[in-house]
Amino acid sequence: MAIKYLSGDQLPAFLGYVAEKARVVAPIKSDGVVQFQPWAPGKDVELDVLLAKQSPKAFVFLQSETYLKFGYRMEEPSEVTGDAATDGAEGGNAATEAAIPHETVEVEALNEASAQVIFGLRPCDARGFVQMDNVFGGYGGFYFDPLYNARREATTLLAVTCRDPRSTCFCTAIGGCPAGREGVDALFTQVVGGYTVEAFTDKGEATLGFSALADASDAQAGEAAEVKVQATTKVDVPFTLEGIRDNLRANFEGQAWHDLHMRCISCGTCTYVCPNCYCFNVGDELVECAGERYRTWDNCFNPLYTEETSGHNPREAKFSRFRNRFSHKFWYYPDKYDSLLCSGCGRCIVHCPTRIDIREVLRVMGSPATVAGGSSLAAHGTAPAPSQAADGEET
Amino acid sequence: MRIGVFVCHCGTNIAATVDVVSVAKRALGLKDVVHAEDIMYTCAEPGQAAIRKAIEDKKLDRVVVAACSPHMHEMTFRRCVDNGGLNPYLFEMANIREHCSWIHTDIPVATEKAWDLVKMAVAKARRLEPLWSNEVEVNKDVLVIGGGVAGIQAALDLADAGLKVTIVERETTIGGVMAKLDKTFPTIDCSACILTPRMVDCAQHENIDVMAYCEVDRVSGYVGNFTVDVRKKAAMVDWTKCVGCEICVQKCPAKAPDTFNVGLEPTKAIYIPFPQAVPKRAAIQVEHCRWFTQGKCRVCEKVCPADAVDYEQKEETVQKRFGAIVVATGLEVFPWEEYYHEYGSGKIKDVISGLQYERMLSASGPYGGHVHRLSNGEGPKTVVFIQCVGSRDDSVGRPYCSSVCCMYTAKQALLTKDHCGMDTEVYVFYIDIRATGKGYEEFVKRVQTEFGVKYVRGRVSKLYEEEGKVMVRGFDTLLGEQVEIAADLVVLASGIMAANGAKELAQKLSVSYDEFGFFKEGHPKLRPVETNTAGVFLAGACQAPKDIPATVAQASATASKVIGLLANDKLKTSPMIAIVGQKDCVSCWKCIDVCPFGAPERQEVRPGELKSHVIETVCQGCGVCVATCPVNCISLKGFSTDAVLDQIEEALLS
Amino acid sequence: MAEETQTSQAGAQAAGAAPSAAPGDSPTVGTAASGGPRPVKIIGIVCNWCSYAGADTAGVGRFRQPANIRLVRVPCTGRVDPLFALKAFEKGADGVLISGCHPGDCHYSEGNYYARRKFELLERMIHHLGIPKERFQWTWVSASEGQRWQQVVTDFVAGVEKLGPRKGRAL
Amino acid sequence: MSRQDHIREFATAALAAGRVDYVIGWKYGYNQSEVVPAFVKDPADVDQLVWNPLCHHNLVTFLKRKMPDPLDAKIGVCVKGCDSRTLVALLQEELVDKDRIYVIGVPCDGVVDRRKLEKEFADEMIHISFSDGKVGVTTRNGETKEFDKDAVLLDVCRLCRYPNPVYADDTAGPPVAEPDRKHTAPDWTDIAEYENLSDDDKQALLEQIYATCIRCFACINVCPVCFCWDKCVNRSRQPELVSQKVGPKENLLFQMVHMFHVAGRCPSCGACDRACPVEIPLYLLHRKMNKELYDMFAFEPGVKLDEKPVLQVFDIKDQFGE
Repeated sequence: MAIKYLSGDQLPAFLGYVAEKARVVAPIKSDGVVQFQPWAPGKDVELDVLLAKQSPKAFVFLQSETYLKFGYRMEEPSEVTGDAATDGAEGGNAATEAAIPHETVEVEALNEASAQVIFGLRPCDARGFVQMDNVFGGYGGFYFDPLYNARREATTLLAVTCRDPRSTCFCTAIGGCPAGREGVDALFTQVVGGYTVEAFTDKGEATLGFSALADASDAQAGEAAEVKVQATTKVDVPFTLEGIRDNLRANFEGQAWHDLHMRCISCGTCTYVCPNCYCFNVGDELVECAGERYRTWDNCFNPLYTEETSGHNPREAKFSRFRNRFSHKFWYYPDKYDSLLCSGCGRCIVHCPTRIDIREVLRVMGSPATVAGGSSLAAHGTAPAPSQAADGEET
Repeated sequence: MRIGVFVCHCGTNIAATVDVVSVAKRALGLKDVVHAEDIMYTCAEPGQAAIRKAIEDKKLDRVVVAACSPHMHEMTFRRCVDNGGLNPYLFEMANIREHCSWIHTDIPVATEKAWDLVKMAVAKARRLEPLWSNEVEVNKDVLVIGGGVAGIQAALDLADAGLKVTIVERETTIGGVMAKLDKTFPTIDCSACILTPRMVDCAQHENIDVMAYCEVDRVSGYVGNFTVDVRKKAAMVDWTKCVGCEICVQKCPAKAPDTFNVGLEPTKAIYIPFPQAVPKRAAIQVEHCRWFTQGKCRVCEKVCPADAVDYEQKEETVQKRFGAIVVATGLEVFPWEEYYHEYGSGKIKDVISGLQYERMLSASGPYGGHVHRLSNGEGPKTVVFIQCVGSRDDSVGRPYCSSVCCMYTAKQALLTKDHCGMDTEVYVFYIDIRATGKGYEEFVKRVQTEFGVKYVRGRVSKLYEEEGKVMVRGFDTLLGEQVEIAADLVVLASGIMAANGAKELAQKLSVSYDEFGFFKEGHPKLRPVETNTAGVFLAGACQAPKDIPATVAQASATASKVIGLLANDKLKTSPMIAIVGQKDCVSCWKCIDVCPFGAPERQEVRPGELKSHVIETVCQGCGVCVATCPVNCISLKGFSTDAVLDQIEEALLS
Repeated sequence: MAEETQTSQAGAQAAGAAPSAAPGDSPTVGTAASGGPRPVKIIGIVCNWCSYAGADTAGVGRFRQPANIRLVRVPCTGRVDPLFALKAFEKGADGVLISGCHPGDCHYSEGNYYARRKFELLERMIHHLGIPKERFQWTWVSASEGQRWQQVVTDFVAGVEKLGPRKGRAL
Repeated sequence: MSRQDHIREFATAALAAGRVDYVIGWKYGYNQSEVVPAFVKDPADVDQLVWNPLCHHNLVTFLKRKMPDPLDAKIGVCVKGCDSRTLVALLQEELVDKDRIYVIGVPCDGVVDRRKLEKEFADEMIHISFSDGKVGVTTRNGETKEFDKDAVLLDVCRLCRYPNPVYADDTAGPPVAEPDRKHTAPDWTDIAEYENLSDDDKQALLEQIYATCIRCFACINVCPVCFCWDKCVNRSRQPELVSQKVGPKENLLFQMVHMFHVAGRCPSCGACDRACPVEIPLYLLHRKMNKELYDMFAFEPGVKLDEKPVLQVFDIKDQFGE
């Protein structure tokens, strides 16, 4: 279809238009922190900061959601006791004769999925959804998750081209691109004075009925194309995917895992900010007769993730959890779905409390060089230490 | 899970304020509750029968009884459930009497609260698990703390029953207060004459070890297995050599206050309290001994034929193990001087306490039984007794009745006539006469009629000296007029308090005590000689003021309780103790740090891997470790964290 | 005395689970029946040897008390994890009262010494969380102090009632 | 000789002598605006080690049980003043084996708050340098700005009373001047504003703050004195003290569990604040806790080796609640 143009000052109006039919979610800055939040008129959308702290996955795959409420009903006693107090020393025996009550269970499934439009996510974020789709049922549908799919269905993704990728971005290294279309319903690209808008799907199309949307001029279209090229060239390709599965398999026992994981504190940050990670856990809570079943995000650094009832934990050692995260993204998942479980947003690098660098890990473990295993840390991913002079504090 | 709920009417005690029928009915709506009924008297046999029947018919695996306080009947129902074929610890109680029907009046409100309490109990019941108690060997030796008549009586009874007994007495001789008395009421027989033979019996009994001049420092362990540190104070005399010949006492040049004679006359720095002392051994009061204070003298050392004096002697602590402990620490006389300034605060020489008077009367006392005025040595013509000094008097913080003063005053009044002649004027100021014992009332009557002792009902407001007399100003509430008597001697019936250090001892034994320091019995009616700490028993005035017959009776009662306890070779320990889930233990050893009993230990679960482990027989089940364990891997059987949280949740649910 | 402040509640709610009454929701005690604000609900955590027995003593003495407290019995205050109180607030308690043996009288000799340090910190932290101090109290009541127990309960409940039921808030 | 040189020298010596299996220090991350924990096994690699005001990580974290690899490794570790107090806290309870560690103390005059800088730019910082009290920042697109170091220090550093390590085997260079505040009572002004809020405002604020928590466990796992590791009760399902559900209530409770478990052991090194990916101001809780503990016992965690954490012990003479 034709490329449209939306002038910058019309953006709030556009979002207002969209908000008439659906909840709008967009990156919004509060206290200096940019997070995806429900948008409301008057809230500024933050597009200068490239990535919101977390991917928008939480709006489709909720961190914590109750999806079942259940209750037990005990059968009422068949006989009602007389005024027991008068029955003398034997007491009332109110229910001794009553049939033994049995429980009946009432269940109520919850699954609200109202229409929402996520604006301002990046192509890598959108790609994350595609990879989660595989797991939650799109793929062959051998497992279909009603909660996820209902929300996914009701969600439109309006992505914005990355004008200015960060040094931690590596989408191109894994087949993505700052202007990628995968999963994107419509793509906005910042050009002088506003945005060019391209819809790739009907869902995307549906959001573009906004009156102020004009057809983009060739100049604008050209500029947009240029922006995309520029952006793409800005993204480093820090490692190669070639043979990465085999290499990971080959390096499974590699000593380098031990070296690389040392500064990992086994928290779940990387997985929770990741647009791709989809692991979850299910729990019940019951008080008296009323209970509910919920599911929450889980992650492979959580000890309970693999702990067995016996108390034995096959992944007790920190390094094995660490190894699993990367092996899963670039080996196990690919084996199953024939695609990678990473879209190169680099959030895990930026938000890791110790800045563990997935690119460094893949450089080391994804390359055949380390089959022998004895890699030394010095070789990889460390910026050269500065000269004495540069270290001003100390002179 | 199949829970049965039984809601008790307790006659009208509960049913009058709580709609027990509706509570029972609603209980059937609770999860896992398959049986609920209301019962008139659940603790009575028909009630217990109903529980056993329900366990049988409905195949209950948990039982909840909503009735009185568990302190009242938990044991009763545990036994009942046990007889019903269920593990006794699969039972939980809801207290809807003491904590509900008795403190509320509004029926709907009380019923609603009772309902909550039942729900909470059911919630806890779901978390209960069967427990089995463990058996421990019982040490059959008994420790008796205090060598007064109570301790002596208990010791002899126990020893006669074949148990090894150790008496720990902090003075240098046993005998206690009774040894200081002249005569006993109402029979006027010589106190020493009936006591000293018993003292000798103790000394000679093969099963009794008298440890005089010793104190209990530390008590650890539990019923059947107490470990006690006994500190032997330094007498500066080697008692294995001393023969009690008293030569040293005669020769000693240094004077020292005489506690045995209640400070009437000084004794020597090296002393033996009284001729019939048991053991009859000398000891030095170092703070008054010239050698220790001035660095010269050593006379006693020179004169001692047995060369027993040892100035270098140090106190030592010995550790002993016992199966049971009898506390018989007795009493202290109320220090009236500190409180009764209107009575001269002790500055008036001729105003003395009842116990001092006993020593004055005593033939073996400092005056050989010669009753006289301390001011001038003359025999008194007029003697006034004042009762309730330090008893029944809130103004000095002693609201209770010391229970013996009325009688010993009557006795002393009689003895005064006897010693000083019938013409002596004897007055007794009293509030009420309490003569409840056998033959007591008759005795008092005799004192009043035959001996003409004048009883004046009223309090004495002031004592003061005038022209060599002690002026007694009081108010006769019967005549309704002021009375003033010029007395030669005034005797105050000073009251009874718990022995010094009673509180500290109670804390060492972790038994409770009241605000006055008297030890608290297990139950005022049903467990009068037990304490709340298993294996610790009470005898005599340490529990409350009593006279000699009552004391002796209680001592024998205690002895029989101890004999009953130690008749078992093994004791069942409570299974409600802490247990470590070693799977989750992170070996931080905080539990070991905080346990008051030293129950947790480091256990090697596999080579090189240490985990915490609680020694069952040592654990008392307080749960301090549970609250301290950062990973919550220690669980307190019967009070699991889940049980507590579920109760809270249930209470807040409604 | 703030006697009988709890209004009667509508019938057997708990029989027959209303799935709507999800755990964690702040309870809606009695609103149905009374219409007015629900009576305050207070969790009391007491040690078996002193305060529970003290409450018994109060009962034996028929010392009237407000009916808002639900007692949870534990062996010793030393067994009380500060989180119990926080948990109670999380679950919607309007107040939490903890009571044990006077210092020195602990049946286990030391439990309450540890406890009082924890409770003091707990109290200060609870206020820090914006829970008014009237809603939390810890104290000592011995087995013989039935009257004191009555006083403690009455005063505490009165204090909580002044504030009324808590609205659903962070903790 | 700079502190950095001292660190490298000590590290080289310890490795060469086989005294340790590896030395934990700091090195630059993927660019020179970031410093990350460095684990040096080979003397040849000690040149990675750096020391500058970006070195915020509390490396004591990596001594916690289950952290070392191999578990019985002999470890050399660099500690700043605040870090050393967390180490002492662990040593007080024998949670770290004194004989298996070699401690390089690094006197510190303040660490910069990278987040404060970050918020000054939309673009990404790639280089940060330091010269006489100034902090120079360069962004990816070449934008440069200079800041006064004092203006961008971590808040905990402003109030620091122990800039010199309280425990170390060797010290990298001369101690820094003890601040005056060392000799006065601690300064708690950083939480004063919060403390002055009304109860309702506090609740409202907490609710807002803790709504963003994602329960990633970064705060707990990074906490050097929090040693339960896999067994943290916050994960426990039985007993389930904290619901696995995520919400303001649960999240706040989750933090309170942490607070109470480190009470008397947490010297407010601030590692949790810095680790939190969603920037929750955790100091509101742990600073308050330390304030109260100081008020109750005049106690400062992790200062004296022979002390025990205050909640692990008691004093009969304590005067609370009477």
